[in-house]
Amino acid sequence: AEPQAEVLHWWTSGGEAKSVAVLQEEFASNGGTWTDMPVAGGGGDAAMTALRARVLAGNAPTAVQLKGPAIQEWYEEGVLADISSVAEAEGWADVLPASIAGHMQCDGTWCAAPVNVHRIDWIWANADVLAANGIEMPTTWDEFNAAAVKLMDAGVIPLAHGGQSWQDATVFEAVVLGLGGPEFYQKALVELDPEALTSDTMVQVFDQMRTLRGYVDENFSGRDWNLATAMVMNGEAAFQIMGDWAKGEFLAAGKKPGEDFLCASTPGDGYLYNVDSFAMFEVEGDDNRAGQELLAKLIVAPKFQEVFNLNKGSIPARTDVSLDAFDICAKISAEDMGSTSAGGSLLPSYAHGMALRGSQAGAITDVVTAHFNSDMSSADAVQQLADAVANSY
Amino acid sequence: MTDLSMPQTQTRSQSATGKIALRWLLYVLLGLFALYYLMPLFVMLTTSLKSLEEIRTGSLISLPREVSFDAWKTAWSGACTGIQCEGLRPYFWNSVLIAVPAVFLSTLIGALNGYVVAQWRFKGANIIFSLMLFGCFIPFQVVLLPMARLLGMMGIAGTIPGLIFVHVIYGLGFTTLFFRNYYVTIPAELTKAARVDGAGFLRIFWSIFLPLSLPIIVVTVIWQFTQIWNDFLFGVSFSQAGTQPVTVALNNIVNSTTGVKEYNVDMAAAIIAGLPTLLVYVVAGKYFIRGLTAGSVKG
Amino acid sequence: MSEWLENHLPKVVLAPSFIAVLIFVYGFIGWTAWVSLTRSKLLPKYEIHGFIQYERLFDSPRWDTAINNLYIFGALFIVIAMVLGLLLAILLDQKIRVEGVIRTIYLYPMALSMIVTGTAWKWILNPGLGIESMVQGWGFPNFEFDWLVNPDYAIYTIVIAAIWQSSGFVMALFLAGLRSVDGEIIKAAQVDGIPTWRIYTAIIIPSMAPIFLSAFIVLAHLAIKSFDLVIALTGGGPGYATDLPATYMYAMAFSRGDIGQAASSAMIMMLVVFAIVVPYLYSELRAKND
Amino acid sequence: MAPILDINNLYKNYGATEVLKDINISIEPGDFLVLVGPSGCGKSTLLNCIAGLEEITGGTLSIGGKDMTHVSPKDRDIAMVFQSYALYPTMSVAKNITFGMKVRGVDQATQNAKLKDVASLLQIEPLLNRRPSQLSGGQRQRVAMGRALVRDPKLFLFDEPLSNLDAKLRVEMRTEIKKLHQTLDASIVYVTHDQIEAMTLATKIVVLKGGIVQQIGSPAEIYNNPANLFVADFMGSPAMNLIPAQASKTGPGTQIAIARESGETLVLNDARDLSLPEDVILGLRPEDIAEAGFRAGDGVQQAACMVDMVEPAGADTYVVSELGGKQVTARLHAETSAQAGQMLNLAFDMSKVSYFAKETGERLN
Amino acid sequence: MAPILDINNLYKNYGATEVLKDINISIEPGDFLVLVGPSGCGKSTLLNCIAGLEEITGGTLSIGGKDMTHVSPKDRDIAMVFQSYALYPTMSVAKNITFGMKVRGVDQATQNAKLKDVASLLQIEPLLNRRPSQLSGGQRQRVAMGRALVRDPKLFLFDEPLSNLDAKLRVEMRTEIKKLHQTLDASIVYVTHDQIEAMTLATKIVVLKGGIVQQIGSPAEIYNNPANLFVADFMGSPAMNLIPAQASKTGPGTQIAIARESGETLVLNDARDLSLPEDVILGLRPEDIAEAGFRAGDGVQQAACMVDMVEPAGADTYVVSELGGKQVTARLHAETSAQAGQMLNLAFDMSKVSYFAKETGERLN
Ligand SMILES: Nc1ncnc2c1ncn2[C@@H]1O[C@H](COP(=O)(O)OP(=O)(O)OP(=O)(O)O)[C@@H](O)[C@H]1O
Ligand SMILES: Nc1ncnc2c1ncn2[C@@H]1O[C@H](COP(=O)(O)OP(=O)(O)OP(=O)(O)O)[C@@H](O)[C@H]1O
Ligand SMILES: [Mg+2]
Ligand SMILES: [Mg+2]
Repeated sequence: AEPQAEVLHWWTSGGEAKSVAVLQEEFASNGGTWTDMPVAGGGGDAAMTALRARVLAGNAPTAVQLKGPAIQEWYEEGVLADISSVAEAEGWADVLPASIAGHMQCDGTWCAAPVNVHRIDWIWANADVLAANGIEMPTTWDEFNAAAVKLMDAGVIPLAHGGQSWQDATVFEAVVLGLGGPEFYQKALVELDPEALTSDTMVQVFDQMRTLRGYVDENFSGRDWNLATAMVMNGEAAFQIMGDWAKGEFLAAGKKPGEDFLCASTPGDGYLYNVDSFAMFEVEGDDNRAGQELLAKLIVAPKFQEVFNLNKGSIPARTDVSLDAFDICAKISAEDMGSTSAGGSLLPSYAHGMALRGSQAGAITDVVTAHFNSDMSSADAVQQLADAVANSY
Repeated sequence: MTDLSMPQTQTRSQSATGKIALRWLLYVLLGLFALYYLMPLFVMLTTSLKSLEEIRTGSLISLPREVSFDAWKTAWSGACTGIQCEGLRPYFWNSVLIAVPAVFLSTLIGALNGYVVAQWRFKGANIIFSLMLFGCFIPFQVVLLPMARLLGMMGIAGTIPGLIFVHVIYGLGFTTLFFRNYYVTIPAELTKAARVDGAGFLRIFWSIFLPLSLPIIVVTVIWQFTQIWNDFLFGVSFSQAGTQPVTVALNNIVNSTTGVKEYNVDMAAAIIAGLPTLLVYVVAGKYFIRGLTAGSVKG
Repeated sequence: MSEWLENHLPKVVLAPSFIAVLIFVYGFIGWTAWVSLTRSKLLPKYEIHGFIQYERLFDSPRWDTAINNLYIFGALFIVIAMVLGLLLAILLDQKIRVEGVIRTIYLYPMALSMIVTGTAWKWILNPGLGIESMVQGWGFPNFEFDWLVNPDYAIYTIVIAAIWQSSGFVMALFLAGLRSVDGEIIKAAQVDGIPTWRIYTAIIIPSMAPIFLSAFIVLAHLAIKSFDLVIALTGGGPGYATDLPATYMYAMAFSRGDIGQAASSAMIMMLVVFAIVVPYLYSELRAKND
Repeated sequence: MAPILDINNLYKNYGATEVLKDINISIEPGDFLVLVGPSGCGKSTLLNCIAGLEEITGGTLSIGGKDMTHVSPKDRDIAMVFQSYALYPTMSVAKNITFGMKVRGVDQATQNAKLKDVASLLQIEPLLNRRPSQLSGGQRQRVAMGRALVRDPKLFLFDEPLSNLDAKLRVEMRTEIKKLHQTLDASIVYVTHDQIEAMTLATKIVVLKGGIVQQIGSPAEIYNNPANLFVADFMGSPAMNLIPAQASKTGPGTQIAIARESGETLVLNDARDLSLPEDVILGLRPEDIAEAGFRAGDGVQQAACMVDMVEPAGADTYVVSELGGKQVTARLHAETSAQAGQMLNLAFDMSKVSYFAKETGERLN
Repeated sequence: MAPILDINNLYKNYGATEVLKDINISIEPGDFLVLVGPSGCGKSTLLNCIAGLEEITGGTLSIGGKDMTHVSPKDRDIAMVFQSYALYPTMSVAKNITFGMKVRGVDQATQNAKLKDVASLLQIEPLLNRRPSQLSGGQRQRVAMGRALVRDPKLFLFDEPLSNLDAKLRVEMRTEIKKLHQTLDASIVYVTHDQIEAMTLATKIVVLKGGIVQQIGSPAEIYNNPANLFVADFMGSPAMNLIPAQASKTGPGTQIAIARESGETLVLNDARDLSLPEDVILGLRPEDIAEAGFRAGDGVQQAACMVDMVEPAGADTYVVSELGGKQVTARLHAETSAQAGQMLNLAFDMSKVSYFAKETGERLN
């Protein structure tokens, strides 16, 4: 059979597209025919819309960029294909961290192939600004607050932020992890334990969010994340809390990590990951099935993992790839991944759809963003959070 | 038609100055509105002609210091959507293949429907019309999933005929509305005269009503073309690789949340994607009013 | 047979459209109603679970905001766009020399999708980039125009952009209407000594009732479906302050995988539309009949 | 021969408004039926029903012996001129006229020939390329006529086809229509409010009032023997004088007494043997009252009357005098010397008198 | 007193079509000017120009002594009835009539009173709540009249306001308009193609042809002394007989010889002292040719003529005979015994004869 694949994804921009092209070339050199079906926008919403329509029409694409619990959700609808044969042949279980491997499995079979690991709880800073104001990279939220006040006095915007709900959620989960610790995070945002959700810690989290709101400039609403990154880059703002794709912006502007900009995990312990992956859909025809298998194999293969992640700013999902070519931030990330994986604090990001199913994650985000963009009290926010989660099933 | 401001040169005395002042006010008002309408286009156009550097540093409203068409070239044939870097060009053709037949069909059917509802009333025609009108309000998000299912069953999922079909179905409410409201103003005696002359249903439509319909055809075509050309939701849901319309490509170019945002390319792409509709407006708009001014409705 | 066809041709011509509407509109509404009673998540399921989705919907503060926004936005948008469209049409009807150019300028926004112009509007309305900073730059440092980022006012920026986009088309519709009024009647009114503005208000405008119907339907349609607009301009933010039922439903159906919830919101949305549009349609079509 | 048009018990309502009530009309091939009646009595509606353009509420209708109650207009083989012209606005005058032929598949040469004929007949040759909106009222009406005249249908329907034409053209057109009727032996239903048109064209006149047929008859019947006060009053211009009077039998004849304001009763004798109630309305046309000396004959009776008003009208002079509390008009020669305020001897042609019942208005003789 | 309407050298073109050429008309307050002329001669256009609804191409126009050439219609203080009615389609009949008053701020009571008056005058009381689309042609026309009649303007303009009414109503309306004119002393410009309307209403008639004024004068002048062949032919119904003849002087009078197909020349003597060229066209109205014995007087001359056709028309009977190669019509009494094919003695009233130049058509006497 001649391997064929129609690939639905939303990696359309510069670095991503280049890395997908790598995959496509490899696919072609292995005798496959690649049909590209990119749908950008809304963090994959548009692609998901298209996916649903196509599945219902009985016309599903062969491979789709999917991640987190959504993979299991689709599996439950009975439309995913089983790629265990590839996974077993390639020994994925040995090279992937256990928590990440868990995301790729449905009812014990392999149904998706991981591409990368993004770390979410990063804090980025402008080195010159920090130096000029005599500030170290903060390691606790109190330190961060103190630094922010200092920066405000100096006329610098402490926190660059874009007012989109997923960005609010990104900051929020970093604060939850930082203030509550990995266990609290697990309880609150993964298990959705009502006690944790209504705990005092959660009130403190919202208090901190309110404080952070004060460190953000007035025009943040609707701002794209990369514009916020640019603010850090050109010294308008000091910090940004954002996943490691922000690094791509710095690098693209010719900035050097450690010199021009600094990267560190957000205050507190733990590691929040976002794993991109491809799920294979049930399709007709040997050609297509062959395509799926080939694709799965290539995606997890070291070569692609390296090339792709160099371009994307993330780190490989498999642990056996050499990090020599990667920058310092990536190295930190990989190292932390190893350590937290062992310590049980390698946690899925809720803001990026790794921890929860869509409706629960969305319910939380609604409250977070409503709180951040109004003068809602923390107590109210906590109450609403519990209600919203309860209402989301 | 009659022009209300006809011989108003008034005896050059009392109200002459008042009239001139009024006239000035009128033009100032029209000019202000023109500014309001032009502002976004101005911003888009100037941005598309600036370099990225200038966009980052300069003011939004300022004219480009140095005009460059690179962004346009990139948008048309170089920008990457996914792994292909062919710009908007290949998708453009898809859009044409979808929009032209869909506009034609929905306009034609709408004209026939409007003609029936306005001039050949039968019992229940008004109820049917109301039902069709209400169809205008159904949110398209609602129909996505069942429609996908039906398209799959009909075997035209992901194809251009499938997209044409969807656009025609959901355009019917409007096209019927437009034609019906136009045709009710045409005196019933015209149909009567033609019937006595021996013309049948279709003949009357073809020979009497269609020639009268230029303005409303233009309105309908403008509306339908805009709706269909600019449609994203159906385009993204009911297409597959190879049948995606230009809006999906534009979306891919504009909505890339990672990497450096090339605003000038985005803007250029946006303008290019909008050019056909703009063109339709500029060209058709002329006929639209002209058809009406000919005032041919009156016998 | 051909005799029969002859006599029933009008019905035969209308039939396919009617059937299509029955299936693709009312059938789908029925489908949605059904799904809204289920616990469908990622894909539709057909097992009835009662009104749970509606309970969830009414418990959701976000939905409250969305519905309120629909009222505010819908009312302001339809009224202002109609009034403005009519006003512009009347102004343009005064034998303007460059009418063609001005008309095109007013009309073109409809040609561009909001997805496209949204970015431009976002810049223009952004306090730090657009009008506010421009006016401040002209030496009015106290000038404030921060609606876009103010949760209480953000919905009005949507109104501004929506009016920008559609009022030109409404103007064109009205201009068409103004000019199709029988000239003799206007002459009669002039001779009757009716001042120009009264000719408009008492004679021309009332005789344009079908045009108002068209304009209303077009605007209501746009109001209910202004999905692109919100996404492009505010993305529903700040927070979810500018959420509309359409964006709510989309979010539920496609980003959250909560199709049951989306279906229930769609049903409520259609009920709202029904409550507003049906009486209007009824009175409009009634008037035509007698 | 079967009647070309046969209307039985036709009813027509617009919603709750009854516009036509129990109409029964039947015309033979070659008949020229003129519909007259006051404005709004339902003439146009009746034409529309005959043409099949309005669904009828009750009754049946057949054309050429075939039941047409539910047949569509184009299969009724009729031609019609509309009161509101109903010209096709986007077509030139020439195309307006030839459209029907084109639809019926008449060949181009015939079309052109017919167009030429009709255009010259209607004097619209110079207008053939104009649009209807560029025509004057009368010109539009002529084009509308042209559209019907190029056809050769079973039945022509004309709705006031000459109302916007000047007298001269109208007379010419009238003659042409008459010719058309005679040479083609066409059957025609014609609405007019022009008395002369009605009189000169009709072979049969139908008088309608409020949707009810008042009288059907030949022009002479209608004019000379109106069936009731309405018809008497309606037909003829100036109208028939309708004078309240007292009738009493005298020998074979009848004596008629008419009260006068001046007090002196006017007594006239009708030689005919009639049986009349006491209170009657006497109907006499202005032309049957002449200046004494200009009219002689068996039934003519003279009486001196006071002239209240003199109204010269070109060819004639009308003289008005009070009789039975009514203004009675007499038609005198243009060169009469009669003057207001003067007593004048008038000659009443009693053989022409119609009598009507005072209560019901029905004709008595 | 200044003329109420003064038109000087008015020209009007539609593109290249000259519709009105060098019109000069002036009317005094209280005048009743009737415009007549063939269809398409520019009557409606002239009214439109007076009302200010059409920009004039050349010349000036003043109303009530003020130059109005460029004044907008609403400031001209005129009321107008349109040939096409032009009712406000969305308003009820009552509102159509009162709307102008309402705009001018007339108080409600007056509005109601005027509406009532006018509605009863026009017999439209039962229609007051209808929409124009629910009216018959004649009913619409009456509403259009009503709209003008409730006003009290400097000048009324009526464009064929009675053309769709039945004869009876028309006569009544005519009388009402006459009354209106007399009691209000209103100034009126009136277009009609009804000869009787023109004759009975006008104080002044303007005959137009192809946009050129042919004659202006009182009804009697126009009727009795038409300025040229066109006017002679156009005014009067049936038209004036226009017979080519040979004139020759005999003593103080004139001898007129008319060729006949039968060969025998008809010779008539006109007693008047006229100087005529040899070839003339003789004009004599049908009513000036009577049956011998019914007409006597100074200028009356008798001659036997062959009756070609007899046309009864209610009140009269027309008899047609060939004279000078023309069909000559004579108006006889209704009860004439004349029959086609028979020789009949006709009386020609030579004192009424008009003479026209054969070439130019201008009047000679
Ligand atoms: N818009 C136009 N363009 C060109 N010619 C026109 C236009 N309107 C009118 N005419 C011509 O001008 C002439 C005068 O028209 P007008 O309406 O004044 O005639 P009228 O005397 O009122 O005739 P009628 O008695 O038939 O109403 C006609 O020959 C007509 O065809
Ligand atoms: N659509 C309608 N709805 C209600 N009444 C109507 C409608 N159309 C006509 N009528 C009424 O029906 C009656 C008959 O109308 P029709 O047009 O037949 O009169 P007509 O005899 O032709 O009068 P005219 O001589 O004035 O043309 C009128 O009283 C009219 O008002
Ligand atoms: Mg009628
Ligand atoms: Mg006219």
